[in-house]
Amino acid sequence: MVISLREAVAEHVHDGDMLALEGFTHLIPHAAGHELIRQGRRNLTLVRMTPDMVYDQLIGSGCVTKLTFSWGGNPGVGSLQRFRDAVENQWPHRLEIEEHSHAGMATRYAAGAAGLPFGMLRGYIGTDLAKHTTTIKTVECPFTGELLAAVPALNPDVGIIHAQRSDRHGNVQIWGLLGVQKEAVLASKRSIVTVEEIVDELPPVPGAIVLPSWVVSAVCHVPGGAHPSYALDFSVRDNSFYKAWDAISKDRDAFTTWVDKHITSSADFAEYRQSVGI
Amino acid sequence: MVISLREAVAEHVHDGDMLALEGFTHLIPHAAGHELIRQGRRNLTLVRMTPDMVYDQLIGSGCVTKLTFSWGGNPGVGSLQRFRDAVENQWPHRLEIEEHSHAGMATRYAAGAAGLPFGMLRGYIGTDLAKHTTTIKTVECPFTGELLAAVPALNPDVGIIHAQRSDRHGNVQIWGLLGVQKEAVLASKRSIVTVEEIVDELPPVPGAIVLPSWVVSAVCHVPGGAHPSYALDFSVRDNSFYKAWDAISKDRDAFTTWVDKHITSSADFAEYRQSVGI
Amino acid sequence: MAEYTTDELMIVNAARKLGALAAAGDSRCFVGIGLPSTAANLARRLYPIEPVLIYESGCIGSKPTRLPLSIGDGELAETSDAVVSVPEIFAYWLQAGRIDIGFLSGAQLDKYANINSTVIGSYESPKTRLPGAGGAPEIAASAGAVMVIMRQSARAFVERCDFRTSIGYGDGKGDRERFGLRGGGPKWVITDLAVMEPDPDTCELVVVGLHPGVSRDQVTAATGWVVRFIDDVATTDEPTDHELDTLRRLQAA
Amino acid sequence: MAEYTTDELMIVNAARKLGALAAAGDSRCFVGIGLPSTAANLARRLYPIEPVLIYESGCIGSKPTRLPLSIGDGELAETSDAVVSVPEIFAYWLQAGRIDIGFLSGAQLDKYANINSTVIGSYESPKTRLPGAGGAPEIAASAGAVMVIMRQSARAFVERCDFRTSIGYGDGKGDRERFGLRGGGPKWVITDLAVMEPDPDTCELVVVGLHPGVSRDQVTAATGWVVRFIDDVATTDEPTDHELDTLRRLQAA
Repeated sequence: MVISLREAVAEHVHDGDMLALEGFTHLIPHAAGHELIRQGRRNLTLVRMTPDMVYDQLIGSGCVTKLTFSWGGNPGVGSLQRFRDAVENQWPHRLEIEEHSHAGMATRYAAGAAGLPFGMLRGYIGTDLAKHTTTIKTVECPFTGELLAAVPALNPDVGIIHAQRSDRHGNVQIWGLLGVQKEAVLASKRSIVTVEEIVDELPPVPGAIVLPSWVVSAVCHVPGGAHPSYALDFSVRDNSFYKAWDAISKDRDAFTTWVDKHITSSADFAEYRQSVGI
Repeated sequence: MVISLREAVAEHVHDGDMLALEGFTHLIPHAAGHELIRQGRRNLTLVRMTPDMVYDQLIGSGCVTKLTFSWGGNPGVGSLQRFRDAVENQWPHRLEIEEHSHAGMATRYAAGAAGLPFGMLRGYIGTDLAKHTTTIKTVECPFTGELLAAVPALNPDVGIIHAQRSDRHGNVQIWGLLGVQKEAVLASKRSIVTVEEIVDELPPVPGAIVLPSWVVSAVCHVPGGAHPSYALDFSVRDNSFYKAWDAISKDRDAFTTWVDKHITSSADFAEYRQSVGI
Repeated sequence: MAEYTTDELMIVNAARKLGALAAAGDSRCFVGIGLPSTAANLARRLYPIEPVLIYESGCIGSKPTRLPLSIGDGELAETSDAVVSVPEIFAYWLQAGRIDIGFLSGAQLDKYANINSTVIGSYESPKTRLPGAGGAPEIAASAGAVMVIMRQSARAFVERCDFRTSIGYGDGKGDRERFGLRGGGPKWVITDLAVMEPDPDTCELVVVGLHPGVSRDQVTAATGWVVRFIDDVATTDEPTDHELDTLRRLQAA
Repeated sequence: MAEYTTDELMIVNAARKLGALAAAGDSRCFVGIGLPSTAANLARRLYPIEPVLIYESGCIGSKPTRLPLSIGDGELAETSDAVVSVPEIFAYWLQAGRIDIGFLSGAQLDKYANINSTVIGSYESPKTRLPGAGGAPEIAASAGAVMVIMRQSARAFVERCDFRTSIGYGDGKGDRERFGLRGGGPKWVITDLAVMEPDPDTCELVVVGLHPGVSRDQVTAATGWVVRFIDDVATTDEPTDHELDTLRRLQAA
C-alpha cells in the first residue's frame, strides 16, 4: 500500500495508459510527473482540467500523444511553451488534443466517479468547441424537452494526485482547495497518491476529506512533491519558479538541458530538489 | 434574516406550497413542522426521502394533499400510522403519493440544486416503481446507447432544515451526517433554517459545511428544534419518544388529542417542550 | 449447548458468511439498521479480516462500539473513516460499484428473490401500506452480491410478490443481464429455518442448508412456492458459545 | 490630479460598476485572477456594500487581505465562508444561476461580444495556440450578467472571432434566447480607451463612454469593426486620489 514512488509508477503506469495527474493550482503531483519522465513512459493520454508546468515537461519530453484538457497555460505568467510548440509545430511530435470547458471536464470526472456513462450540463451552447470536439453531444430532457450538453464519463487508467497526508493503512486526508482530487481518484481504475507525511492516526481537520485506503492503489511519501504547486499548511506556491519556467521552456534546447540535468539525472524527487535548490 | 419561526413560516410558507422538510435521521426540523400545523397550512405537497414522525403529524392534521417520498416508516419502530391511515383509508382525506427510491430522490435534489431539469441514475430497472410513478422515465446515453433511469429535478417552494448553528449574518454551519440538507436548501426557491445557537463567528469544525447567508431566506433560533431527532454535539436521538409515537399515532382520537394538547395549544416550540416534558 | 433465539441464529449465520467473504476480499458491506447491521458488527468482532461498514446515511468505514439504534445514529458518523452526503454515497459509492455486499429484507420474497417492501394487495388500494423502497432498488441493482435475512413463512415467501420493490432475478435466469444490471444479485437467503441460494441453472431459490433440528417439511410448509432442496443439503453449525457471548455483549453495550 | 496607468484606469472603472451593482443587489461575482480579481477586491474596500467573491477554485465569499497571485492561492480558501469542490462550484453555484456577475476576457472580442481564448488562425493548424476555454463558456451562459475587461486594439476587437470560445450575443439579437441561455450575457465592456455596451436593438457593442482625454478617432482606430457611438457619449470620471491610493495599497499588501 505504502511504497516508493518509483515502485508505484513501475507497477501501476504502463505505456499507452490514460492518466489524470490532477490538482487545481493546489496539490499538483509534480514529483509523480517527473517519475513518469524518468521511467520513460510513452504514448500517454494525459487528462487534466488545467495542464501546467508538469504537463509541459511531459509533453516536451515526448511522453504524450494526446491531451484532454480545458485550460492550458502558466497561471499568472502566460503560455505553456512546450504545449504550444507541440500543437503549433508538432515538436517533439504531433499532439492530439481533446478540448473541453472546466465545467465539462468536472462533469466528466463526476460521471466517471459515479459509474455513469455520461454527464450533462448547461454548457458549450453557442461556442465553436462542439464543432471540433467529438465528445460533446446533446441529450434531451425526457420531462421538459430541453436540450443539454452531454459529455462522456472520464475513467482514466490511473489517477494521480498529491495530498497532505495519509495514515499507515493508506487512508488519505486532503484539505484546502479540493479541486477534482476526489473525483480523479474515484473515476480512475487505479490511483497513486503522493503525500507530505504519513502518520499513525489522521487528526480531524476542518474542511478535510478522507479517501479510504481501499480506493487508493498506492500511497507514496514524497515531501514537497507538489512543488512549485503547494500543499496547504505544508508549503506555499512558488510563484517565482512558475515565472522562471517561461524562459526555460521557451527554447527547445534549454528545456531539454534542464530536464536532463534536473529530472533525468536525479534518482528521485529528493535528488531533484537538491539539484534545483528547493 | 434572523427572525422568529412564527414569522418565518408566516412570511415564506403558503397554502398549496411544495415543501421539503429534510433531515436523514439527523437534524429533522420538527419544530418547523409543528409551526406549520399551528398556522393551519393546507394543501401542502410534502417532499422527503424519509418522512417520519413530523410528516405523520402533518398528514394526520390534514395539512397535506400529496407526499413525494422514498421510505415512509418509523425507523426501528415500524409503521407511520397516520401515513398508513391516509393511504389505506383516506383519513383525514385522500393523500396522493409519488414514490421513488432513496437514490432517485437524492438524484432529484442534486439536479434541482444544480439547475438541471432532470437527473439520471442506474436505478429502478426491473422494479414495479416505474409502472406507478410517472416521474420515472429513461434517457439514452448519446455515447454508449445505454438506457438509464431519468427523474425530474426537485425544486420545492420552500426547503426547511435544522442545523447546529449560524452566525448573526445568517451563514449556516452543519456537521455530522449531512444527508441532503445542502441540496434541499439549494434546490428550493426559499429556505428556512432552524438552529441550535446563533454565534458571532462560526468556529471551524471538522466535517462541517457552511451555507452562505445569501442562499438562506430565514434563520430561526430554536434550541432542540429537531427533537426527537438530534443535532450532533447538541443533543442525542430520543429513541423512546419515537417508540412512544407508535401508540399515540395508532388511534385517530389519541392522535388528535395529542396534537391539540401539545402542538396547537402551545404558542411556540418552547411551550411545546414544556408541554411534552422534554 | 447454549439456548439461542431464532434472531441470534440468523445473525450468527449471516456473520459467519460475512467473515468468509471478507477473508476472500469482499469486505465492503452496505448495511441497514437491524439484523444486517448486527451481523456485520458481530463479524467485525469475530474475524481477523473485518467487513468495512458503509451506511446509506453517508458513513464509510464506521466502527461503532455499540449497535446503532438508527441508521443516523451519531456514533456511526463519529467512528467513520469518512462521512459524505447522501447523494454522494449513492452515486460515487453504491452506483459506482464499490460495494461488495448489500443486504435486503422485506414483507415478501418470491422464488426468484425479488422483494416487496411497498404494499400488500394492490398499489392503488393496498391492504397494507409498507414503508417503501428506501435504498433497496439500487442496492439490488449495484451491489456486488446481495444477502437477504428474513423470517420464513408461507405468507412472506411467495410464488410472486404483490409488488416488485427490488429485483432479484426477475422472472428467471437472464433477466438481470437483459436489464443491464451491474450487481450480482441475491446470492444467499438466510432465514430462521434454512439457508437458500439461487439454482445456477434457473436462478430459482433452493434450500442448501437447514438449521439444527429443522425438518424439510417445516421448510416446505413455510414456503409459498414448491421449494426444492439440493441433493446434499447441509445442516448449519449450532451457534457456538463464543459467537453467542460476543453477540450478547455487543447487544448489551 | 494623480498619474495613473491604463490598467489602473480599467480597474477603477470596473470597481465603480461593481460597487453600483452590489448596492443594487447584484453582489455575487465569479472572479478570475488578474484585473477582475483586483477590481472586485478594490470594490470590497471602496464601497459599503461589498461584492461577494466566488472563485472557480471553489472558494465562496473569499475576503483576501492581499491580492491572490493565482486562482488557487491558499489565502482564498482560508478567508472563505465556504470551500467546495470544483464540480460543485460549477454545478450547484454557477450553473444553478447563483452568480450575478461573471468576468471574461480573451485574445479577441467581436462586435457581438463573443470572445476567443482558444486559437488565432485555424483550429487545426493555429497561428497561435491560446490556453483555451477554462470556465468561460459556462460563465458566459449562466452568469446573470458579464463584464468584459480588455485592452482595446484593432487586432483584438474584431468583426468576427477566429474561434468562438464563449458566446456573447452570437450573430445578433435573439441568439441567446434561441440557444436557451439563462444568463444575461455581456452588459459592459471596459477597455483602456472606452466603455462599450450592447445596443438594445441589435446587441452590437457601441461606445457609451470615453476615458478622459481619449478621442473618438482613437477608439475607431482601435476597433476592428465600424464602431458606433451613442448620441450622448459620456466621459468617465478621472480616477480619484482615494481610488488610486486604495488600489495601490491593495496591490502593495
